[in-house]
Amino acid sequence: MRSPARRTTWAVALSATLLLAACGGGDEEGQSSDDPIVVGISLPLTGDFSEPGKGVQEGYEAWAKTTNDKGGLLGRQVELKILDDQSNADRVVADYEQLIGSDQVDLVVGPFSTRLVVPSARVAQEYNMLFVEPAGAAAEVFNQGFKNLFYAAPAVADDHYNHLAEYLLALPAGQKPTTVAYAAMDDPFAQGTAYGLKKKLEAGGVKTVVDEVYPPNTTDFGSIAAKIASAKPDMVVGGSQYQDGVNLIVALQQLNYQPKLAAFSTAPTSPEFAKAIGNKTAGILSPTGYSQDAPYPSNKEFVEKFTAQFGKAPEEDQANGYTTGQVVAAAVEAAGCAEQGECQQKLIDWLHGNQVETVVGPLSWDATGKPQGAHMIQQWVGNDIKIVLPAEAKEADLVYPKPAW
Amino acid sequence: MPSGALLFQSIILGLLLGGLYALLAAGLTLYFGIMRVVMIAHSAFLILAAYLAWWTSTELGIDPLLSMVVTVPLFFAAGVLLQRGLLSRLRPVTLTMMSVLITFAIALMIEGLLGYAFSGTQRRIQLSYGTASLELFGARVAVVKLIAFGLAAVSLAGLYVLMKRTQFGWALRATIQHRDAARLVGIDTERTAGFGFGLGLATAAVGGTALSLDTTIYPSLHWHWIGPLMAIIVVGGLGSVAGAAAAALLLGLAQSLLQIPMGATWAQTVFYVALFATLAIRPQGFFGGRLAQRF
Amino acid sequence: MTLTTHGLRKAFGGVVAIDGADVEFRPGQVNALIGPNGSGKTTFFNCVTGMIKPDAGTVVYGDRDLTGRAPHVVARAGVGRTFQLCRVFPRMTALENVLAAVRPGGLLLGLRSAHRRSEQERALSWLTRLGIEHLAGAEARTMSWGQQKLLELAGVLMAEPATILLDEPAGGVNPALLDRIGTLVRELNAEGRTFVIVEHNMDLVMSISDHIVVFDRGRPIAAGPPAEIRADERVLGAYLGV
Amino acid sequence: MPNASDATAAGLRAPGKWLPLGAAGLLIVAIAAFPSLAPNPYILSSGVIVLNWAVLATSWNFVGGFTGYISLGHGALAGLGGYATGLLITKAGIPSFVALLVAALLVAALAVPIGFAALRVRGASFVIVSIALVLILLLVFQSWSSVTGGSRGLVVPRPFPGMLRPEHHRVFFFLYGGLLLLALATWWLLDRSRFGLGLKAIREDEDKAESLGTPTFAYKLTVFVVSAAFTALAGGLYALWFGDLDPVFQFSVLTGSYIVLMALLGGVRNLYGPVLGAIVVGVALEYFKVEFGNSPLHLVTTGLLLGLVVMFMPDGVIPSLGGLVQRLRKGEQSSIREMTAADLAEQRKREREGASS
Repeated sequence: MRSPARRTTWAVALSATLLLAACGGGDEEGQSSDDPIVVGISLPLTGDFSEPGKGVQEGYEAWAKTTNDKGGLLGRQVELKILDDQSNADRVVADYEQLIGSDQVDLVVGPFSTRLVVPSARVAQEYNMLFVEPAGAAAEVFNQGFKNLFYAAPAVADDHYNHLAEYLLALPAGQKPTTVAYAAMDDPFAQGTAYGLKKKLEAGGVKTVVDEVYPPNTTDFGSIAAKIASAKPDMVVGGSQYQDGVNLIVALQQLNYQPKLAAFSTAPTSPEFAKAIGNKTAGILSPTGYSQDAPYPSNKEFVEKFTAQFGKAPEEDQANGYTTGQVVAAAVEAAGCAEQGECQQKLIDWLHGNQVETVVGPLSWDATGKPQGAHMIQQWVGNDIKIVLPAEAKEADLVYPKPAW
Repeated sequence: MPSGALLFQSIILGLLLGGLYALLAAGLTLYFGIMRVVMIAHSAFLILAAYLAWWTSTELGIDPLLSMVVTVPLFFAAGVLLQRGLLSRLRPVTLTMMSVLITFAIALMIEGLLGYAFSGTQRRIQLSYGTASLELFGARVAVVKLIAFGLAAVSLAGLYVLMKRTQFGWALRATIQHRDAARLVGIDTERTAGFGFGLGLATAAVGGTALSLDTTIYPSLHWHWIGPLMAIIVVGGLGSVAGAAAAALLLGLAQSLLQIPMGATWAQTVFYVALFATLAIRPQGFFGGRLAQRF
Repeated sequence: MTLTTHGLRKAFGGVVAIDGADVEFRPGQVNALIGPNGSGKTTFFNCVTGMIKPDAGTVVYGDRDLTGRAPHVVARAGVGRTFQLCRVFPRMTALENVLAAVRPGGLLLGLRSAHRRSEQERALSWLTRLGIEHLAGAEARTMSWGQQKLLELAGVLMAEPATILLDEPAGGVNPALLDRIGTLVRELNAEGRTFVIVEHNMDLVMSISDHIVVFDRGRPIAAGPPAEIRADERVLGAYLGV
Repeated sequence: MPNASDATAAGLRAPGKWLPLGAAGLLIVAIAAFPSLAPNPYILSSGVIVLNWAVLATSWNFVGGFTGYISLGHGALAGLGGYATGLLITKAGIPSFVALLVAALLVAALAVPIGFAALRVRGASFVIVSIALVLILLLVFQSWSSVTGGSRGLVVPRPFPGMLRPEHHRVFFFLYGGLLLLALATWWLLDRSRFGLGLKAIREDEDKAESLGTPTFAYKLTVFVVSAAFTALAGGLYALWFGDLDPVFQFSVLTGSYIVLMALLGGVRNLYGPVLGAIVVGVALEYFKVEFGNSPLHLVTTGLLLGLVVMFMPDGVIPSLGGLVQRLRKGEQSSIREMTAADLAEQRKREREGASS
């Protein structure tokens, strides 16, 4: 009776130590100037955010290739180490833990989706690492007290619709929309865009008649659409990612609701959008932080190289990834170092005090890492989506009221 | 106070949804009646069927409804196989508990394989008639929702006729009501149970196709279906097909109406509130089921 | 303490298993409950012990109304029972099977060791009395059918019930064991325990019981001492299906 | 009549009184030594995750092991513990570790009505309720965003502000170690008590236990509450360690299924079974993530393993190995006849039929 149980106990004790010790370890590497600079990234390659996650990945890869083609950073080649976090917060933390603690990468850059940025930025902070990220656009990212975080895009979510709000509030009283319905995904980014606009329009006296928030996994939009359609607002605003925006538009169209203006974040700029809603896109608005035609110096090179590498033009997600790379590269060149330890603080300090030229324009940050800017507004005109705001960048005039969809 | 039109619209939507719930709950009730098995994988098969319909539509370019020609017989066979190959081999004493785990494991595997094959991205069938709708006394009813409801109604009616009018249905009902007695009068209860499982899974094939017409699908979606379905069969009284159908329509309607004041997410909780209330107040269910007490 | 039922009724769907049964068992005696298959004897047992809730009627033990009370309440009131297909805890040792019948009495007392010396000795003495003490450390599932029947009885006795309901004690046991069970029941009865026995083996019933109740179609049709029952035409009719 | 004491001595002694203590000693040594042996902070953080699983699986085993009721919803209880801890800190301003204890008490109190609904009926309904618990809590915590933070999640303040990550891991590794020992000690105490014997009787045959006078409902409810409290402690500790709570991951059916897989694999009737299962499955999960990255095939593997364990090894690894060793040694007891309950019922029926004809 005694020995089997005792053996079990030994097994428990030993496997605890041995198995754990066996599955990592022995990754100590000496630093030398010939070694590549390893950049650790965790991205959602599967799960809820896999589509945008893959877009960001392409952006990072394009940046690494462009940089290496030009001789690398500080004369060292750039190597990406990308892990999949399954769009899962537990995983994203374990990933960065592994990248920093076990793989000893030299730099880390951010994952996709606001929900994953906060936990991963904390890991970086507690290891004293610089953390530039392409996707943490919501307000709460910047009030966590992170000192190592920088958002590599022109504007945070709440400011995406700034140009549209200005335009609408400047309309004469007779034309100005009087009632608006908002439907937003319960996601810091998506909701941030819709609520940013809501706040500005309400302050301008435009009445909110429907305000719906739905969880990310909602699939049936029939009842939300019914509520909106029966309230007959002049304008409908969707704080959407991709599929939820499509579903909501289809549900609204099933009810034959015709607003004077319809604005949805993210979804309408996707290449598959028109096909997904049966080409009934007429007049739909969307904010965007990136345009292939933008006149910034590095953008031309980016579009060219990206198209050559992937056989298609870059979209916003790809641009975000690329921008992140550009920001980190600028800091590394300026500080003259790229490894864990004291170097990281030099990189952070430099970014706090300087401006970086990127494919989305010059970027600079406040103390919390928040960029200072706004998004452009695009509208579906015919079979194409065109920039309509701000006036100095427009490719077409904003059509209001919009044609029936 | 919501407007009359919105109320009417919600009632229509609720009934259409309830129809689909009723069909799926009928399948779950069959399994429970036959073997006292709570089939967690039922809604995973539902999503599988929806994916197959989506694949048919996207890759083969034919109408998703045609996928049923393959999925219904396929699922029937899978059901027979599942019952004969796995569930009937479990020890009777622990059958109820262990069958839950087995079917749970199957659900995980289906979810994982779907994720592997089609990725976790949300998918939706693009139909030429996807945004078409009919006008009905001021309410708009989407054509795809009507088709889905029609499928559910026809299958339920078919199931009813099968159970009441055919030799097989008679054997099935006898097996459900008293297995030993059924065996005594010469019914091959093992075979009947297998076919009953096949029939249950076939409802998932029809339901999945109906579902795919009008909603987005993703691999882990089945958890959002199994909860309400389990609540429905408990409220309806475990093992009572008619009770399940009544509970399905009622709860579907309640969900749709509650969405007006409470919003989509809170409205879903109606199922779980009903489930807990049923178990705390009247474990045998509200619609005459008589099996729940001991399980 | 007298065990009585009044107007007890239980139906399953359309089938009435017990139909207004008024029964009184004699305290301090060996009572037997007999009747053809399907006459409702086991359902009657289940209603009395709280395993099934009756649709109507009352179950009274002494001055306590036990109608519809939970089985453990009935057990603690002093009514123990065995099951038709004898039921033991298969993966527990024989000793643990018997110890499981000890009442914990409150949560703090419940945390005391299950293997306290005094109770262990009492449990062992019951096993000894039933002649299976050599199996005390063996898991119940490894024991033979007859040994399991004795073990089940030991468990019931451990709880010290004043009234013991036995559901077919002779079912599936060999003649030698049958004799032993008969003797045991008489001995235990002599020590003051009341017995109610459902049994098909008429030899056993006639040899050990003092009072017999005959069931047919869910209600008693006759009651009395063995000699009287043996002579009763209604009983014969019930068994022959006349 | 032979003298009873000799023959039964082996079975009478509460099996191996000193063994659990010796094993606990080894476990303590292992826990104490591990942080200094871990080659880097990542391994240490994996160790914290594995210990978290071990506590969860052991807590689950209060219900699963004693009563045989299989709960797939313990992930939700852990999530509740985590959220309660986080909300008490952020909304009520209670110090971190006080909040942890209060949260565990709150979850235990909430377990009473949950258990009341779930345990009134047998088996299947219990599992249904346990799954429903996960799904309903997911809905509530997603929707009630004014309090819970909704899908945006909840950020739990660090209990040791300014502490660097490796040190933080070390502290929590020891905290989890302590909690694990506490849970094991409680399980061991119950295992040898009258209360535990009553619970095991419920697992073996609930009707029979009740007919012997065991108040089965009260027993089940009590042990469910105890289990919920330990699970909530593990969940709360996780919240303090991890810092970010998201309803989708806190209230995930997958958490519950991993717990069940670990406990069943290790063996639910053994004190150290769930710990062993947690180490095997937990380490495997981390290992496969490092070696092969993440993919939906994790789900397939988990499902497959769970199915295999249920079909072929429902008693877990420890009893299977123990049985093997015993068979090889042909020890004192001669008749370790493996016989399933089904065989037994069949045999009984045959004997009965033989007797009555």
